[in-house]
Amino acid sequence: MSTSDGKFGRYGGQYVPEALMPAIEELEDAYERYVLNNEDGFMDEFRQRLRDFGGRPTPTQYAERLSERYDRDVYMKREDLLHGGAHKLNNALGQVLLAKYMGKERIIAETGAGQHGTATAMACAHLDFDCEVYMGERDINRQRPNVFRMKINGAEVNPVTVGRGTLKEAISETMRDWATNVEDTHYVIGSVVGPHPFPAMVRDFQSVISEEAREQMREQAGTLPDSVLACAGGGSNTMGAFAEFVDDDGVDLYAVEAGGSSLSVDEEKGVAPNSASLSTGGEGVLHGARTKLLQDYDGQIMESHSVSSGLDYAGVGPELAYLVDENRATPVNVDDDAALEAFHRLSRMEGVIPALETAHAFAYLENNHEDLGDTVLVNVSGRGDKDLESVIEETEKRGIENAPDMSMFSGGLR
Amino acid sequence: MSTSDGKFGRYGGQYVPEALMPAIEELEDAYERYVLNNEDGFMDEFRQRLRDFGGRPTPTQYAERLSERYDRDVYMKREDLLHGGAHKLNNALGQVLLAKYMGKERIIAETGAGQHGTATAMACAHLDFDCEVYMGERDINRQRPNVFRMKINGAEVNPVTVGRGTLKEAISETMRDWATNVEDTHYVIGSVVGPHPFPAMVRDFQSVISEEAREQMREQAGTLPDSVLACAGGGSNTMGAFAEFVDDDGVDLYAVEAGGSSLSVDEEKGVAPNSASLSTGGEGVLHGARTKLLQDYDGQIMESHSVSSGLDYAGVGPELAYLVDENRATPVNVDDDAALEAFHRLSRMEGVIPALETAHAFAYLENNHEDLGDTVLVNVSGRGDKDLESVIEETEKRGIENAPDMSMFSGGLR
Amino acid sequence: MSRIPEAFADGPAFIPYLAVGDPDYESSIEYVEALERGGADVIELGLPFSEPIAEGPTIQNAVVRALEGGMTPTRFFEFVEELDVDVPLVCMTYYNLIYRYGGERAERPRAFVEKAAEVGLDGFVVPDLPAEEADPLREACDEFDLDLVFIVAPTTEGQRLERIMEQVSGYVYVQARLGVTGARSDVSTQTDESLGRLSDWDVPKAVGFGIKTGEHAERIVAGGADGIIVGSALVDIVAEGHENGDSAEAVADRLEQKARELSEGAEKGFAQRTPHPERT
Amino acid sequence: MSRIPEAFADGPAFIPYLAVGDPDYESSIEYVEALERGGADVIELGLPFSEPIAEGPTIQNAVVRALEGGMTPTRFFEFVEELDVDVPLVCMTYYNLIYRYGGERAERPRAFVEKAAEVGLDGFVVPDLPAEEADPLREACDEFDLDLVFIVAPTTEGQRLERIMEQVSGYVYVQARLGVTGARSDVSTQTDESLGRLSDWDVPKAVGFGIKTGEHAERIVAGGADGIIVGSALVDIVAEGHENGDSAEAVADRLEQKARELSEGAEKGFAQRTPHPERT
Ligand SMILES: Cc1ncc(COP(=O)(O)O)c(C=O)c1O
Ligand SMILES: Cc1ncc(COP(=O)(O)O)c(C=O)c1O
Repeated sequence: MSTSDGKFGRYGGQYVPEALMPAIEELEDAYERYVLNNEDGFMDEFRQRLRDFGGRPTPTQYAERLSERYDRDVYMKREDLLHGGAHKLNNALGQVLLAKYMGKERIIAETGAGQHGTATAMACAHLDFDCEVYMGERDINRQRPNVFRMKINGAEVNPVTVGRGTLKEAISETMRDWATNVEDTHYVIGSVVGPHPFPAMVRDFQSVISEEAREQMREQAGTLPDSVLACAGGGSNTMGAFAEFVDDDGVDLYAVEAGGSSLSVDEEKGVAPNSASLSTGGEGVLHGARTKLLQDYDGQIMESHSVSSGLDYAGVGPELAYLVDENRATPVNVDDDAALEAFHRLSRMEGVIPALETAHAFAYLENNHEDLGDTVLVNVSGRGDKDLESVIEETEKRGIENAPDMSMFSGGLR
Repeated sequence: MSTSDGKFGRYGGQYVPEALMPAIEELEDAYERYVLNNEDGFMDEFRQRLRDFGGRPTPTQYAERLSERYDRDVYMKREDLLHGGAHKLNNALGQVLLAKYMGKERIIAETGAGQHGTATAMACAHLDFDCEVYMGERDINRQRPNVFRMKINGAEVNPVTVGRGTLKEAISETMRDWATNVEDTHYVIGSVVGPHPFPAMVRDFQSVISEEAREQMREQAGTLPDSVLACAGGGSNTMGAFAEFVDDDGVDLYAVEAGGSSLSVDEEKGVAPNSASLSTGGEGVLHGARTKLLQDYDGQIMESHSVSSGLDYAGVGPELAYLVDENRATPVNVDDDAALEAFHRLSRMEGVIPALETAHAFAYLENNHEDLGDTVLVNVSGRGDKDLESVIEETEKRGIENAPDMSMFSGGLR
Repeated sequence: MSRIPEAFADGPAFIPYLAVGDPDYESSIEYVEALERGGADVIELGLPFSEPIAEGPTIQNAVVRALEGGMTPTRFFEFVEELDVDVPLVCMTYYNLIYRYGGERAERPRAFVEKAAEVGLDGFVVPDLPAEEADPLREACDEFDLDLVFIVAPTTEGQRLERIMEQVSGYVYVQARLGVTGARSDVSTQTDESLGRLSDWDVPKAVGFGIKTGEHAERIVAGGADGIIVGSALVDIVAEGHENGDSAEAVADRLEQKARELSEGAEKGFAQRTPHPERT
Repeated sequence: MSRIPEAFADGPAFIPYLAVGDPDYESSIEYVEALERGGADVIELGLPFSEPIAEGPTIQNAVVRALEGGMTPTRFFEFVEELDVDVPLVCMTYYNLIYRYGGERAERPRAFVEKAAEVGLDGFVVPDLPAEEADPLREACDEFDLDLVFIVAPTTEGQRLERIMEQVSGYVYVQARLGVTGARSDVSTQTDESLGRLSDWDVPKAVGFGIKTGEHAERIVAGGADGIIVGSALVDIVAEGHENGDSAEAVADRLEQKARELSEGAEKGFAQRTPHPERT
């Protein structure tokens, strides 16, 4: 998908305050020179750092017990093994390195689950940058270990108290900081969202996932997968997992969204008890791009909900919205309970504790494996260590049946 | 070092109850056939699973900022990127796979920090084994997230209440279980300790660390390191990091032990405020092997102490004791405070949050870099996510100076 | 038909901003009317959007109050119709509300502009709509003869300036400093530079972001601005009144007073200009 | 010079075990002496080691009590010297205490054996010392004419049996079932098998692990055992007395009674053997 005009069909664009436009243009220029044209060997350095610092390539693993369970070959792309514990570092490292090439001095970022924040903080420590991370106050309380990791890596964590205090508010706040300090600061956005060139650039940094996986599938399975599953919040692991397969017509692409507790919405309160913007959202403009959004009739953005903070966002990357409109990708969703069950299933059966975000992809596999062909590739976008507290609380609250006895932990890990 | 007789010089041997001897002999036989002679392609399968499930090879990373700080080339072998977050999986996966080849049905293991327990639980989920892990009650309370991870992976965690409730007691208790259920059960010991063939076998499983690192150093640095540093509790990451360098005379090997709060001991109470058995211990017999031990005049085993649970053990692998006696490896140690400082330094400067165990190796680097030659390789045995609670508590208690402001976390992560 | 040009015709324009519906519909009517009494030449009416990415905390909080008070685009248009003021009115909002207006089957963004013209609005400021993305809105504005105000930031230069110049009408909103909206106790030196860059534009230049006192207003107009835009300093008064439980009248009085201070400041600044520019 | 062979000379040997120093030095003396009164033919004296890997909870706790009571190898030898009993005494402990005795400059493990001989011990059982590692201790025992008892487990077979046969003296400790020490309410069927495998050994076979009552003792001796070893069932009495704060005398009485029950059980079992083996 060429993006020279910053558009993916009707989606994308650059809807930002004028103060940011010059920075965005500067970034566009840097993106073209360094990322697209490997000027000064940027991409070589990026790939090398991904390898040495990040631990790439990550394996594509044949999931023996799931394959048996579903009577088809299931492969897992193990982004949980990336440094920091999620695919997020692919992007964070790319952008922080780009900021270095651009001569910026300061990095800011927003974070929801804290995974992008920790990835950015790690990349900043690695490349010796000052780093400030905006995080909703509510998320700070839901994801304390990640907050602590950011601080340990030397980042400042700025609590955002407006609104419900989640990712949406954190992005808005980071844009405000950027608008104020645009001259020396780069905003490392955490997913394939925001104004052009972010969606294209983040996709390019993340597409190493499918680049490797495609090659690994050829080698290990001797074939491309019939379908690729990835959870979708903003959609960066999703686009990363899809990118190199988009031209392979035989490969079905499934973006698994958070169905939350229900797909319905409460217009009155402006609350959607899900984060399924691809499945249920309408076209609109948010955080710099035209895309699919959870919004009310008037266009006010809804508060989204998901048991996994990382999917808890009312928007989605414009390119994904485009691929869905073009019928190239299929938006699906699973609810909170199914995700929790999948969390326990994968942990128990494969010895891989997934992030709750990731668990959504496996929940879809559980419920729909019969439609997915002989060979399925699931992107394990991250590990679940960050979610242990939530899992304890939510498993108990919901009476998830396939969970182990966790009574010694009721009340939390301490 | 050949180990056909189960001895490393004066160390090693098989000091176990008679009931276990047949199992040990059976294991010796399996070790020779499968591990040493790759019968039925055992080692091939092991290497493949290490790659696909474990994420090997792990990178050897040039540490830019530490290199600058110490004015020499510092490389880090990134075992923290292995699945589960520490080198422990190399061994756990090897042993659980071996148990499968041996036709065993049940796995037991001991764990201190919980890293070996989680690695074993993961390997057991992966290979569909029942798994019970013995863990001292005190360690259970110090390492709750790891306890939870084991449960999530389907393992039973059996609290050990005898004595001080740490690793020493957990090993004793696991040996008792093994003596009771020896016929269908394999005991996956967590370090290069215990009766032959464990020390040799665990070393062989772990030596993939130095095998890769040696090759990576040749490729990336164009030279072998002048010195290799690894922390030493039981010594499995240590032997893993040393093994392939032992024959390279120009490479100095440093085993960094936990100096705890002091190297002195309290004979009266039977307590050593450290875990520096190589540096200060005497020869003796514990948990199946002759080795260096922290013991009182009479030979009673001391309670060891370290800020890092994973180093908190009164014994050490017999082969390490031998290498020290032969002047092939140098035992050194750093105290708790230095380890905590190193924890913060590495996190801040390199964006790698190390396990507190690992931090000991970096603390030694900080204090003694001038003696370590032009090129230093440090084994990053694990990541520090498991230690966040301890770090909060201990950093505050000790007033560690290079720590970030963590006041929002005083009282812990929740 | 936009009445904005008139506002700049004789002397500097004082352009206050309030979030409509803050803290409630009725009070908000009184407040806007008070601004006119205080000397407003144009009034910017904020239609609250849930993600006001260009606003500082003061206006963010006003937006939250207005949304909680039930403000919607439909109510906003009712509000404008009900208002009894005689100065040009500019709707300041974010693009998504303009774009979504009228539901899925409406012609977008024309439906919003049509309605705006109908209720008597004179133009728009849309902080998250740069010139590059503005064509559809520009066309609708042209159709209904409304103005489309653009913001020029201290970072806006070269080609970007030209693109804006092509699109802008009514006035150009000169952002006095980087950052988000909010009252400051100093006035940025970036303003002079910005005005300099725009000196040959034939559209009035109104300076905003951080103006708080009559003195600020005076200095900025003396420096060459054709108008001043003041938001947060006024919203602060609303917020304070709300917190203290003051009556709407008391708050309206204070707003009127503040407006007078600012508009008089502007006049004073204008008087200082040498050579005294001719009133056209 | 070991007196152990005599103990098996006429009838089955009843071999009780206690942890020395549990719960304190003085009481422990009384308890051991009570065992003799109750009919002990050999007494196993446990020298407490901090890591008793072959023991179940009962004896682990006894070891903890004894260590907390200040028991050490030195005190242990004093204890043996002070004991006023007339039966052979076997020291049961873990290898590290034997190995470390006498400090860094001592000849190991000879120093421990020398001292043991001096205070009148007759032999050793070392649960963590398999035949393969026993040469040094074996040599020292030979030098001082002490016995070295080995354990044969239900899993011990083939070559291992031979290795043990070569090393063992005094008696062979037949482990009645897999696992660790501890009193059980059943007696394992593994015992008969084990005794069968050892039938041609010319060293007495004493069965232990789990024997709790006179009835157990009877059945085991009837099944062909030359002796029974009872630990946990006796240690339980000490533990209970300690917990209840009973006087040492009362506990000693109960131990004596239990010992009598067990030794009489053994005698009964012996009487049932057909063909009645000759007393040598
Ligand atoms: C592990 C993991 N997966 C997925 C996501 C969702 O983000 P995206 O949709 O951009 O991949 C997150 C966000 O934090 C995450 O941490
Ligand atoms: C990360 C890490 N490093 C080191 C150790 C110490 O073990 P060893 O000395 O066997 O490598 C542990 C033990 O838990 C550990 O978790």
